[in-house]
Order: sequence, then structure tokens, then C-alpha cells
Amino acid sequence: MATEDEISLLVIVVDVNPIWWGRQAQREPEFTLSKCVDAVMVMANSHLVVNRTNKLSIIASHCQESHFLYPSKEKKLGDVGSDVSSDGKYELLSGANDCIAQEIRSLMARTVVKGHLTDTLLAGSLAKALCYIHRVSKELEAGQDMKSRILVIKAAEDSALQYMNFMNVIFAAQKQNVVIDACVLDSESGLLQQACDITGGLYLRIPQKASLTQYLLWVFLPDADQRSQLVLPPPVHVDYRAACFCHRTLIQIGYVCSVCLSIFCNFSPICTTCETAFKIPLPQMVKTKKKKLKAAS
Amino acid sequence: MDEEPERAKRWEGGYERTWEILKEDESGSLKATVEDILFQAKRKRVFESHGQVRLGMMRHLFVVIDASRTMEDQDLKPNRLTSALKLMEFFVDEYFDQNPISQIGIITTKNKRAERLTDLAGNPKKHIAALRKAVDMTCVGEPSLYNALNMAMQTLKHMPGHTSREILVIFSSLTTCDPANIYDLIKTLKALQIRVSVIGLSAEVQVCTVLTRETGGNYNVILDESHFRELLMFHVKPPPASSSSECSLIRMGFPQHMVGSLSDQDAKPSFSMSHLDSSSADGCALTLGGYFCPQCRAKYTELPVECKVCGLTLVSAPHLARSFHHLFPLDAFQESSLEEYDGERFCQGCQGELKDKSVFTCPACKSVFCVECDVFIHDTLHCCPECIHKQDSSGQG
Amino acid sequence: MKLRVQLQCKNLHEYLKELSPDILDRLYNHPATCLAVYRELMPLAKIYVMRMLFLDHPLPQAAVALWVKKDNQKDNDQCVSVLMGLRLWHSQQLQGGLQGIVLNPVFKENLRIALLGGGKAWADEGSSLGPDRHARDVESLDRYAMERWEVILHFMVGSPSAAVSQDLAQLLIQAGLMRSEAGDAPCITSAGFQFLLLDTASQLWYLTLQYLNTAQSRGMDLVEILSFLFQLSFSTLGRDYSVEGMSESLLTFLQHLREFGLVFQRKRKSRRYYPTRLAITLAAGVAENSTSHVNPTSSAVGSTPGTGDSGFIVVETNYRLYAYTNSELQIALVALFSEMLYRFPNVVVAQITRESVQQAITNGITAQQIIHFLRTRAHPVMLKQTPVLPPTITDQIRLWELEKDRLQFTEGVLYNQFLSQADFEVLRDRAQGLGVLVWQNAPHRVMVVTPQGHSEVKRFWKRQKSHN
Amino acid sequence: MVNVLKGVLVECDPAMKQFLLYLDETSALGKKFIIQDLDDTHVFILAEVVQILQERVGELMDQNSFPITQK
Repeated sequence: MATEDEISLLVIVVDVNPIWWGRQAQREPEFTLSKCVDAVMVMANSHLVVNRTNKLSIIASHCQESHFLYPSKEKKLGDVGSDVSSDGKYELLSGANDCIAQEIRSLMARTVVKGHLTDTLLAGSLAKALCYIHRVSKELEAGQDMKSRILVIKAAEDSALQYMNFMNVIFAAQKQNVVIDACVLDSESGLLQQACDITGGLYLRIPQKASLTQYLLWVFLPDADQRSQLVLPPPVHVDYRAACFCHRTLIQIGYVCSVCLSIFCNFSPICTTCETAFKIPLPQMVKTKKKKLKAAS
Repeated sequence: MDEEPERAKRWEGGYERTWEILKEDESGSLKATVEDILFQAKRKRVFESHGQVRLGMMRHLFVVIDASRTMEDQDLKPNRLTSALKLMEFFVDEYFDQNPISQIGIITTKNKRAERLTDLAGNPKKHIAALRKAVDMTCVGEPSLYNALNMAMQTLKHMPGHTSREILVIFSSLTTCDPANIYDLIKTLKALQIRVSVIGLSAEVQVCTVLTRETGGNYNVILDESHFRELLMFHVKPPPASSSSECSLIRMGFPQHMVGSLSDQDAKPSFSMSHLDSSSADGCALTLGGYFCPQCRAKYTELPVECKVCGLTLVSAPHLARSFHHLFPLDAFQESSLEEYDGERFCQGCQGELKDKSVFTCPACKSVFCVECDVFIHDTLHCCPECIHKQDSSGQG
Repeated sequence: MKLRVQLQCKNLHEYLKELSPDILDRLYNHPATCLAVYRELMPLAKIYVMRMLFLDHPLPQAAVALWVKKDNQKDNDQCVSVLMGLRLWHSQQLQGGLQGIVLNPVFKENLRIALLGGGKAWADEGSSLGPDRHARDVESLDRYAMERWEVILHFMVGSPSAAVSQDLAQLLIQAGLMRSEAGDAPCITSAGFQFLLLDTASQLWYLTLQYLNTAQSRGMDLVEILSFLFQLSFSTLGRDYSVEGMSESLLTFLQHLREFGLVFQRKRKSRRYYPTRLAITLAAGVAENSTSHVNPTSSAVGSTPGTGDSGFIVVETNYRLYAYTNSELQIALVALFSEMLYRFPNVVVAQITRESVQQAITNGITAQQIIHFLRTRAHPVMLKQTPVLPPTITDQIRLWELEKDRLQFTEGVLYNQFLSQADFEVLRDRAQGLGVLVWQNAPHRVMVVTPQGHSEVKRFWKRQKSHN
Repeated sequence: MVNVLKGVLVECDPAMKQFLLYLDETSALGKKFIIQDLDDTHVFILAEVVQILQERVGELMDQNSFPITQK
């Protein structure tokens, strides 16, 4: 009769980018979006049964919007009408699963893909997830604790345009003590690597998509306390090199504008971001450096 | 007290009748007004962000902590010193969170002398350790504002022109014991563009008023501990850069983190350069991995740091990204009453039902948010969750 | 000669461990039981089960041991022994002679069903009956459950208005919570007092365990009612279920549950029933079901379910206690260990004194139980501070209990005046071997044995003497 | 020769033992009741006095305690 006062909230963000999944269906017909959603549901159900106090939310990250699959805002689970369990599944789970299936169907049917909008809006989904976590934590009663984490199931490529928002979200998560985990289906994601590294989550690119369910249950189901006991995949090597604002190439040594912190790979007399003119030519700057050194020593 | 030193003193104004805010409704209940006050309190925390002003992003800040006898006063619990040091720990954490490429140094003043607690440096751990140790410090004698400011100035004047030079004084005493004319020093500080701000723990002092007015800083006197905290937090945000400050491009290194594994033949354990001068034995561990300076291959275990060998500032990209939200602040959301709003009754952020009497609309994407999300988005997230979705389509479409 | 009886409350795990393997295996035939058993496992064991849930082949034991870090090997061993003890894991010989492990196939099958669906439905849903004209909402169910439960507690403290069925009264007596002198109305025992101070979930679980212990003597099938109980605990609050297809003994069981307040049935012959919050918290001991974040009515997170008061006691460092309640029962409970000062319509003021606490301790209540009572029923205002109760109060209550413990009595037989050290040692070692030695002092050649062991030791000594 | 005596073993703190010795010496319970003084924390006593002894100890505690609260 152990009373676990601590609530564990898991927010799963699923990348449902229609372009990527469309291509995927052609590449590997045996692993489609519906297979992936099935795996996510198994993960979600497993999380819900681990403890009675566990909470769940699932967000679909599309290229036009971020949609809450569960809990759905239209339908309240209190008044489950007709959709009762018809087989041996735990009622609560079948209610949740029906809700998820229904929502994702309506989402995919509703959205029409316009040619040029192909990036998954992951940063937006994460931002919403953080808002949701923030609200749930505000609604707790006195004396209750909550641990929250976000699991991202990522399919499509990173979008460089989201860099700034993505970083903001990561730092907000770090401040709120929210762990971000990432399960990457396709190409490595530099942004998620940084997110996991900064918030202390797990990053894993799975070699076999078909065994997604097993990867989720083995690696991502245990919460932070249990992870300290288990042997898990080692942390990945995170690339913290900066990309310059002018050519978007990764650089090791660069020039940073003292006013707006824009990064450039070459010296230029004027900052293209904030339009500040730099008065001091290079040699003089080296001199100030020396001075600084002297002062420090 | 900042811009108008001639303002009427508080006791000269009319007596504030705080209880008159409370109003009973028909049934004699105070619930409505109490809820209103709570709502206002929630809202208040959203700071007004100053639009596109140039900010001093690279800051060099000296904090002067008064350690004179008056710090033993118990009007803050358990006493002024302990309370101030505790808040300082929090301040240092926040400061480096918001100003990742800035530096801080701490000076104490007591017994007519100034003492350097920590040097100007960019590693929060060292400062916090020093602050923790300082709790046992005895508070004796009078402070010396002159000596403390002078000591800070000696270091700050060598800092490069593009950085913001600041001094923050936590001043508890009502007196100062100075070896020379402090007004001369104020002139020098002004000439060096060092901004001095003061947080007073007792009462307003004329010399501080002049000091802050001349150097362009703020002067506030605390009301209680929570106000003290609020005033300190005000200094976490980078200040607007003075118009005459220099701008420059700074050369920086973005070292990669190398994870050496024992199986790797090339990997050799090495000392971290930053530990060479630290006397503590535990810091001098041989490690395989670390950050290597792209210019001279010196190794460091932590970023940000200034390379001891070639003087290059080493940072990681997230460090720079952490300050972006100061540069591109999110516009304040427009408040409107719930009755006037006719749309889906759900907050776009947290999906919760809109129940409070006000809703907040993002001016850019016209999405609606609840109070909690409004505060959270502006204080922590720094970007509008809906704009991320819309921005993309408008940017490309 | 210990004067107190400690109320023992086993958890589900301990209870299951004592069941016979045969019953255990049959229990795992129902998805609800599997789910309940799974949920009560320790966190690491839950992971172990999950990792093996979708594996069809046995795993080598050595591989499982590698799942945890070296420092946590102890946790691993503990997990393995728990899982083996519950027969969730079976050992199997692998090809090549390695020791392998496989998840109990019945358990695996049913846990998969619970998670993913398949199989047949747990119970007929009420929907087959059509909508209920007398449908109940969650609030009225809560109220109902609370009323029923309080009747039982009232009956225990002897309130004249409370009456319970013969079966229930019998159960309370069998559980040792009440005692009945021939012909007289039953009265409460010291174990009963301790019982009253438990939180509702623990009370319920304790009583259920007692019920289960006597179930077989009532001619009920343990597996059947346990499965039903777990099934109830996973049902949805506010929904109706049908009694269709239930056996005769289950229907009797349902009537008992109705009396406990675990289910609501409008009439005895009604074809549908509603589980209450009490039933749902039964197997978990935690108040909340996970749908709460969309269900505003069930906001009473973490409160003691069924009592209606989410926490009403404020204790101050000056030993004053304010109980914001108008429930006679709660006031009576508070009065068990405190001195009532004033009574108002919605609050009573009491004083915790040495006399009142010692009175309670003489009644068989422990300091720990009093503190637990105060903590679990603490007012939300109190919950905001840490620790919840002022340390002065908790320390003092414990000290008052220790006062009673300054003398410890053990009945025994003293052996002294041994002629030689060797004689003493022989006899002492013998007593020790028999496990009857209470105390000994070698330099003084004195020892004390229990009265039960005395005759055996004496006989040994006689033999020993005749030998020499 | 081994001597065998029936009774009750009392385990207590040294201060409490002194109190027991005092009761014994003054025959406060009407008679001597300590069969053997074993060590600092143990004495062996007559079984019949256990009840009355507990009452006396309770009285001692009552005398030593003062009301910590005022009403």
C-alpha cells in the first residue's frame, strides 16, 4: 500500500510530419505512421499502469500545428458515453487510446499539406508541452510533488529556422526541471542532442524502426530515479559548435558582435543583424586583449 | 528615486488607506476583491520589457557587500548578512543563467577597509562557494565606500570598451569612512563609464543618491526581504548600453567536447588548464575528455572560460543562445476581458479552460492565452508557442 | 508480558506471497489481477517485467544481471527474489546449460491483454442494460461511500444509531477489532482503537484482508472474489456495471461490498451497480484516478477518500489542536488522545496533554499511530509547511510513550550460584541452543531463561549431572 | 549447586534501577521484592509485584512531570 505522493507526468511529442511519413511508407511499407502511433500507445499505456498517479499527455507535432491528442480538449473523459471497453483491456486505457486514435485521424484528415511547408514544428510542440506542464504543476494540491518529462519521437529533419525558439524552449525546460528525452527514427538531430544534454535526458537514434516499441519500453519507460540504477545507452557526443549567421556553416573560431551576439565567420565592419558599425579595426582589438590579460594576471 | 531626486518623500504624501481597497459584495463577502488582488499579483510579475534598445550584453560586474557592524541587525531574518548572502547566491545563479558570457566579482567592506572576496570571473561555482564561506564572517566596524569603489574601479578600468562596467553596492550602514574626497572618485567613475547602483538596507543616504545619479545607476532602499530580492533581480537583466560605449567584433572560440574513451589509442589523459592554479587537490584530476581550445589545444573541463594560453574566449553556442531573448524580447500580450472575447474557450498554450476574467492576446498571431501561460511565456519561455507555428508560414509563404 | 498488541497490516505483496502457488497461478488468469500485482511491484521490478513482456524466448540470468549498474546489484537480487516469490518469473534451463528466466506465460498473456486489449471483456457493461433512470453522479457516490464507511466506524465506537449486519459484526469480531461477551453487544478492543486511527484506505485494506482470510470458510472461492475485487479497483468512477453472469457466491460478496460502501446498488435485486471511490482506491491506497485532470469533480487529490474531509486538523506548537469538522466520528477519534476544550458548530478545540496521550497509550494506541493520524488528516494549511506537524509535538508524543517504556518486564527463571564456570557455560550454551535464553552474565554466573524453556533446561541439567 | 528461582526480569535504565532499589529498601510495596540485583540495567524481581510496581512508576512520572500547557 505504498502511497506514492509524487506524480509523474509524461508528455509524448510525436512527429507526424505527413511528407516524411509518406516517403517512409514507400521506403518501408512495414513501418508506417499507424505502426508508430501503436508503439506510442503501448508506451503511453505502460506509463499509465506503472502508477495510479501517473499522468499522460500526447501532442502530435505536424507541419502546420501542434495538436493535443490526449487529453483532448473537446471531449472530457468523465462522460465516457458509448466507447466502453469491448475486450480485456483496462478501461482507462481503452478510453485514452480511442481518444488518441480519433484525434489523430481527424488531424490528418483536416490538414492539407501545402507544398512549401514541410518542416515539423517541433519547437512549437515543445513550447506547448511546457505550458501544459506548467499548468498541471500549478493545479497540484499542497504537499504534492510532480516530476515531468517530455519524450520526443522524431522523424523528419531538423529545421534550422527554429534554432532560436528551440534554444529558448530548451532553457525554459532546464529551468522548470523538465527532462527532455529523444527517440530519433531517422537522421541525427543536432537540436535534440543539445536538448537532451542540457536537460539531462536520453538521446537515442534507433537502428531498427520496426522495434520502436521495445526501444521505448526498455530505454524510455524508466523514470529518472530508476535510470540511475540501470545500464543505459551512453550519452552521445554533442556538437556545440556554432553556426555562423552569414553562411550557416559550423565554425570553431568566429567573431561575435558585442551588441547582439551574432556570430560571423569573417571580420566585417558592420553587423548585418543589428547594423552596428564597428569602429575598431582588428589590430587594436588585439591590443585590448593584451591589456585584459595583464589586468587578469 | 532614479530620475527624480526632488520627489516628495513618502511621509509627505497622503496617508494610504490600504483597507479601502477591500470591498464587500452584496452578500458581505470579500471573496471577489481578494480574488482580484490575487489576480493582480499574478499579473504584476510580468516585467515590462524594453523594446529594441541596445543592451550591454557582456557585463563586468562588481558586487560590493557591506560587512560592517550594521549587517548584524536582525530586521532581516536571521540577520542582514545571512539574508543578503543567501540572496546573493541566488543572484549569482540567475546572473549567469541570463548573462552567460559575463563576469562577476565580489568585494566586502568592513573596518574601514575593502577586501576582495572573489576576482572577476565567469564561473558561478567559485563565487557561490565563497559566498557560502562568507556566512561565518564577523561584521565589525564601519564600511568604506571609497575604498570599495576604488578597488572595483582599478580592475574595471582595464576591461575592454565594448563591455558594460558595473558596480552594485549592497549598503547597510548609514555612514562611510573614507580616506579621501569621495566626490572626486565619483567623477572618475563617471569618466570611466562605470555605472554604480546601490541597494540600501537601512535608509536613503545623500552620498549614494549623488553617486548613483552621477554614474547613471539605480538607488533603492528595501522595504522587506521580498522587496530586497525583487531589487536584486532587477540587476540580473542586462542594462541598456550607454550610447558612447564602443562596439566591436570579438573573436571567440567554439571548442568541441571530446569524449575520450580508453579503447582509443590516441587518447591521453591530461590536466585541465583551469585547474593548474587552483590549490585544491581534488580539482587536479587527470581526465580524458574535455573542451580543447581550437587555437592552442589547451584543455578545459568547463565553459565559458578565457583561454589561459592564448587569451581566446571559449564559449559554446548555447551560451550565446541563452542571451538571445534579451535581444529579441517578446512583445507584451494585450489584456482583454473574457466576456468580450468570443472564440474557443481554451488557452492556446496549456489547453486549459479560460476561467479568469482576463485573457491575453498575442499581438503577432492573435492567439489567446490564460494569465498563467502569459506569465510563464514572458518570464521563462520567451517565445510565443503559436507564433512559432505561424511565423514559419508567413516567413516562407 | 508486553502489554500492547500491534495492529499488523500486510501489504498486497506480503499477502500474495503467503498464498499457495496453485492459487497464485489461477489468480493470474484475470487481467485485472495481473495489473494490480504489477502495480504493487517495486519500481525496478516493474521495469524488469516490462522489458520481458514482449519477449518470447527465455533470457539468460546473467544477462538480466547486467541490466543494472554494478553498484545496484543488491537491488537486482532483491527484484529477482520478489519476482520469483510471486511466481512471475520462472527459471528455465537454456540450451548449453545456462540458467534462464522467462516471464510466467499466463501472467504475460493477461498483462498484455490488460495493456493492449484482446481477450474477452472483464464484465458486462451497464450499457447492455440501457441508460439508468436513477443514474448516480460522482458526488453522490462519494457521499454514499462515506456514509456507509462511517456507519461501520460508528458501530465500532458504539454509537447507538449505527447498526450493521450480522455478517459484518462477525467479521469485526474475527478481525479482533471488537470483542463480544456472550449475549452482550460487541465492544471495541485496543486493536480496534488502533484501527480507527488508520487512514481510510488502510482501514479498508485491513478489513478486506480479514475478509479474505475468512472467505474460504464461508464457502467462497478466493480466486473468484480476489479477481472481482481487483476488477472493481480498475473500474471507472461514476459508471454503472451489470451483475449479469455473476455467480451466486459473487452476488453474496457484492452484497457485502455494498455494506462496506465499496459499491452502490440501488436495490438488493438491482441489475446494476456502481463502484465507489473506496473500491477504486482499494488496491492502490492512493485516492486519485488518472482521469482527474479533465474531471473537475474529483479534485480531492491525496485526501483521505471517503471521509469527505480533505484534512481538517491544525496543530499548534502550544499543544492546541483545532479540528474543523462536524463529524461526530472524527471528533470522537480526536478525543481518543486529546482533551476537548471547546465545541463550535464547525470546529472543536482540544488540547494534547500528557494525561490524554498516556490514556490513549494505555488503550493500546501507539504514539506513531497518533502522529500518523494527525499527519494524514492535517489541514491544507498545515501541509504547506515542512515538516507538516511541529516537531515539538511529535517529539513530545513519542517521549510520553517512552515514559511508559522505562521498565521492561520479561517473565523468566533465574539460575544462579553455579559452582564452576564450566557448568555455567554448558548450561548457558544449551539454553542458547534451544533459543530460550533471555539474559546471561558470565562473570557473575547468572542466567535467565523463559518459563517455557525451564523444564527442558532443567532436564538437561539433571542428565548432565548424572553423567558426571 | 545451582539455584533456580522463578520471577520476572526487569530491564531498565540505571536511574530507574535506583528507584527500584529505593522502593525495595524502604519496603514501599509492603515487602522486599528484589530477588537479585543483576547489573546496572537488570534486576530480577517477584512476579506478583509487577502490577503494583508499574503503578508506582507511573506515580513517580506524574510527580516528575509538570503541565507544559496552560488552558
